[in-house]
Amino acid sequence: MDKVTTIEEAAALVPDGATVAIGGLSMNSAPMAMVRELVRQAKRDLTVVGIVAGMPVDWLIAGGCVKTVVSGLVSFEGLGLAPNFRAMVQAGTVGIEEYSEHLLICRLQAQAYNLPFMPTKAGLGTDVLALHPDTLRQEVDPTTGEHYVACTRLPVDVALVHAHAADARGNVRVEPKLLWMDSEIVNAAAVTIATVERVVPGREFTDAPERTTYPRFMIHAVVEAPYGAFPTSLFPNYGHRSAFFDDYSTAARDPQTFKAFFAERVTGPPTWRDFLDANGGAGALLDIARRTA
Amino acid sequence: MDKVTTIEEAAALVPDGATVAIGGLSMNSAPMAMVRELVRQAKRDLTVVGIVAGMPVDWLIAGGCVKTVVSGLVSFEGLGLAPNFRAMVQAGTVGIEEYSEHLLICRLQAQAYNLPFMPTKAGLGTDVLALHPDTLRQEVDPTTGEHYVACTRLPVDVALVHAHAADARGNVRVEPKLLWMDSEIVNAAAVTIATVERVVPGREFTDAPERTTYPRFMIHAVVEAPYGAFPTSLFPNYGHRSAFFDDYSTAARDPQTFKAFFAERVTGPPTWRDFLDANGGAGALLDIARRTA
Amino acid sequence: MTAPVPGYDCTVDELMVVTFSRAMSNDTLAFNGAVSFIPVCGYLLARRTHAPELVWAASSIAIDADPATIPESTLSDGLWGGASMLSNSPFDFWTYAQGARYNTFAFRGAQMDAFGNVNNTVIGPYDAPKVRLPGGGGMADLGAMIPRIFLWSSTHNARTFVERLDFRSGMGWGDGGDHRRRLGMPGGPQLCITNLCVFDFEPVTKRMRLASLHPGVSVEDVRANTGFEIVMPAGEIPVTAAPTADELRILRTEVDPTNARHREF
Amino acid sequence: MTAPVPGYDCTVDELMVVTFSRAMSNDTLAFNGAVSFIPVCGYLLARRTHAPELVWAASSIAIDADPATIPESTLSDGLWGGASMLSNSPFDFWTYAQGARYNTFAFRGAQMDAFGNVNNTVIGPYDAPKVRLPGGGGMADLGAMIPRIFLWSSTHNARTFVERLDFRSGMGWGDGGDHRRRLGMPGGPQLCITNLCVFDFEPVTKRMRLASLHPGVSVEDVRANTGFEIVMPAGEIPVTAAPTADELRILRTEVDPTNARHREF
Repeated sequence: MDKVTTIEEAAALVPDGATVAIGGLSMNSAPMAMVRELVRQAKRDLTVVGIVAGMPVDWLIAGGCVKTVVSGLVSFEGLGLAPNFRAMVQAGTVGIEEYSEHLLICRLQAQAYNLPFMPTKAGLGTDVLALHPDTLRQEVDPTTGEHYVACTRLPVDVALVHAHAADARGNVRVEPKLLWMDSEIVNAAAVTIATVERVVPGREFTDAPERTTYPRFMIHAVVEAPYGAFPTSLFPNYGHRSAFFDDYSTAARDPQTFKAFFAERVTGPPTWRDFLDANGGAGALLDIARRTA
Repeated sequence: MDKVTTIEEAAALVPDGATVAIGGLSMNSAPMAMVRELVRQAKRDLTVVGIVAGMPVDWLIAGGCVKTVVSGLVSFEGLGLAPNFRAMVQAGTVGIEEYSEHLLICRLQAQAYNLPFMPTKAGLGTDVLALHPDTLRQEVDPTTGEHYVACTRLPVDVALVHAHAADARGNVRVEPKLLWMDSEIVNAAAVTIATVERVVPGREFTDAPERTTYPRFMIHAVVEAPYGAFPTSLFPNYGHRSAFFDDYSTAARDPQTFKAFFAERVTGPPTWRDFLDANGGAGALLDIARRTA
Repeated sequence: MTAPVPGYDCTVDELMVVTFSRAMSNDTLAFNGAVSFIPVCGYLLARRTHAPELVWAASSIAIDADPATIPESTLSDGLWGGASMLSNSPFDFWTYAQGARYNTFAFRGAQMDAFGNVNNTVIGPYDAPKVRLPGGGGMADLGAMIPRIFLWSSTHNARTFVERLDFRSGMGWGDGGDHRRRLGMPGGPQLCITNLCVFDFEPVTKRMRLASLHPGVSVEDVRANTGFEIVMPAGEIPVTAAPTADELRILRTEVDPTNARHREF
Repeated sequence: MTAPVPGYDCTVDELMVVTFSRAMSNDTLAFNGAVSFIPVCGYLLARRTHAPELVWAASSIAIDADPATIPESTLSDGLWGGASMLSNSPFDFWTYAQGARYNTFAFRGAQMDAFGNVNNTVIGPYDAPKVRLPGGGGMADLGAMIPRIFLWSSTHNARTFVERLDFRSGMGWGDGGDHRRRLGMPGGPQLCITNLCVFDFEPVTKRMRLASLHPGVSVEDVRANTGFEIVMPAGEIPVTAAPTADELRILRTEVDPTNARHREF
């Protein structure tokens, strides 16, 4: 069964109103090519799960795709706040369900492990718990008297991840190994779409099976998207593109300027190649290239 | 801080009466050189945790070291039952706390994660739960009505694992990757002793840091023991030694024969090199060698 | 050696493997534990015949393995050749098992009861055993987690198939009826394939029901070798279908040319 | 640029890094999150001076990293050079964090209160925010799990140091007293290092207590820039100790030659 498809067809697997979980962490390894395509297809009313997110959430909000963000943190780190996230949440246009990283992980694990809840000590004593009376329960262990938080299931309709390589059957490899928490969303999702730097022959997987990250039965569609994490990084291949973050944040100071920027630099270019050319082209790719680890 | 030591000094870290967890699974990756040394040092009253175990548990029982076995399964698979385990449990000389694999994993995780319990659906409906009213609680989730088992902490004094390489600081690598459940016992243990095929310069770790399995702060002593899993296997380096299992099981049919066999083939040889020579020498090592993966 | 099947051009181990194989499909996601030669041969045969998309994780580790031969241990890395992923136990395997991403598992026990529950722990009282067995291993876990459970036995007799287990190591249909559903478990045992016959499970009571008899075996043979009362189906009891020449050739020459499956007999 | 410290041959960022560094020891096992230049410089400096055995996981990923320079993101792989292990987040990191194998973490908040609790979620009401901040990230997790918590701030003023947080994103000493112990949490905040002074925590109430004043800063300066009442120690309040020439040389030439730490000011 050949799972390789176009980015357009893969994005069509995401219905309006779906709960979509986004891989990567902060400035790293986000599935930006696929996120761009969701914006281009004008998805609506998405619930977006991003454990520690930034640019992908901001694009989806700018594109009008988002009903609610479920996250521990949305920012551009030292490069600033995520401007559309900030503005739309402040305006009440987009909802935010703030969890912490580990509370979200535990909810995803409860879903993945088919358990009514996963326990953790995360969140005790904070104001996060009171936000979620329906999904987080503070409890006391009857034997030891210890406090813990029972985190209920978080079902995910579609997980989007970006990785280094896949074969046609859907085996996926993150090289040199999985570092961020993408496996937590893949394991909790009904469907996972993987964009990859390269589609490779199955032989590359059978030759080094210990390096396979996700087996084919966890992956439902594969799309080849070189530099598909741009402007976030993909260790060890390339770093994040600071200039894009700066230009984006600068444009976002004025709504009209941002609208033009977003059309020209993000949604307008017809293909992912065109997108890369609109954002610095070959020179940008050379600038962010890393010596391989 | 140099953590490399002799097998004698490392074994001295295990006090009589300790709870000792043994790595590997069934016929694979067991820390046999270290187990042999515990027998040679005549440890007594150990509680031995082996999730899915065989020969190492049988050696410790034959050596009179064991008070109680905590395990999901002890056997030689198709090569027979573990004879001393079977005989001593039937005689009431050695206690057996039977859990299942996942119930044990969850107890180890509760310890590792500092939680009063970990939930699982394992064990529901079986007779295993009734054996452990103090450590396993069958409960019903108040929201969903789902049944689950709350597995309480299992503190481990010392974990023994065998791996491929370590540096002097205690970084340890399992090559090409960790396959069995050794990380569960390492994470639950106060002290971990790693025997390794080779002690290597730290540069081998900094050159490929993605391949490190246990960081130095999880490892308390390192002992070089080539073929240290013999007669169990170490993927991908060598397979298990069937002839040893057969000779062992045959000798065990008669107590006097076994006593002589155990002295001559297991405990008697003064060093690990002598042990390997007493069990087939170079020829045996060539027989079990695998083409590298 | 295993017995020839009267009128069929095969032995009983081969009939068992083929019968097991035919119960698999393209949406089977399976793995195996220790001493599981019949199921391992069955997965490999199904993949080479009618179910090319079937997923099998050799030893629960090596996904899509395609070993040249089957070694003496079904937990051995000798089974892992050609795999496209070496998953690991602590994270990969237990995630896919708990979440029922793997949907198929097969086990056998020293004792089995009418509901497909199994004992591999002890013969006699737990605290004063007549025979101490290896232990349940992952049976108590996987019996609860995996929806499609298959049982097999190469020793169909009244010591194995008992009215009452000395210890329930692994959950089949439990006490029968809706016991699994009440505990929140998916699916349950589908078939029990023995050296005499095939059982399925009566849909309401979940007791073993005679589904087919191997050639040359009578209902009385099965009754005499079974310690519990067997549910009889309405109508005639079919004979277990014969393997095709292709299935036998592939099993003998490609799947298991060294006859590792005979270790179960 | 950051301000020079009167009478010391350094700037205030350097004084903060050196003060942080000296609170570390050979048994420190630390990691860092986003925008954490002061702690990252502190770990690296401590390891190059008095605490060579200190463990630091860069970005929570790269254990024993020894980067040539510090990049513009402290979650970037640019920080990972020389590591002896690339651990991962889902298994390695959260295991070592939950089990307090890592014993040291530092965070800052847009708001901090007298008990060392922090807010990085929202200014104003949660449902109708005046300013929506990035969110607490791992603060609610690590505040509960890690025994030695360090706080820092490069903006010591009454908007940051407040009597009442708009939202408690991360747990310091909670409501004070034995609140952490009652919830089963280990340790708690140890120090808060700011651009004006150093606070420790009064042992019974767990409120911030003035531990030392940076040169040129008066008690009144600190009071005027702090929105809550500060516990005053018995006796004279010391001046924050001066960095040595060695510490400054190593910080400037080896640890952070490109002045990444200035990004916090």
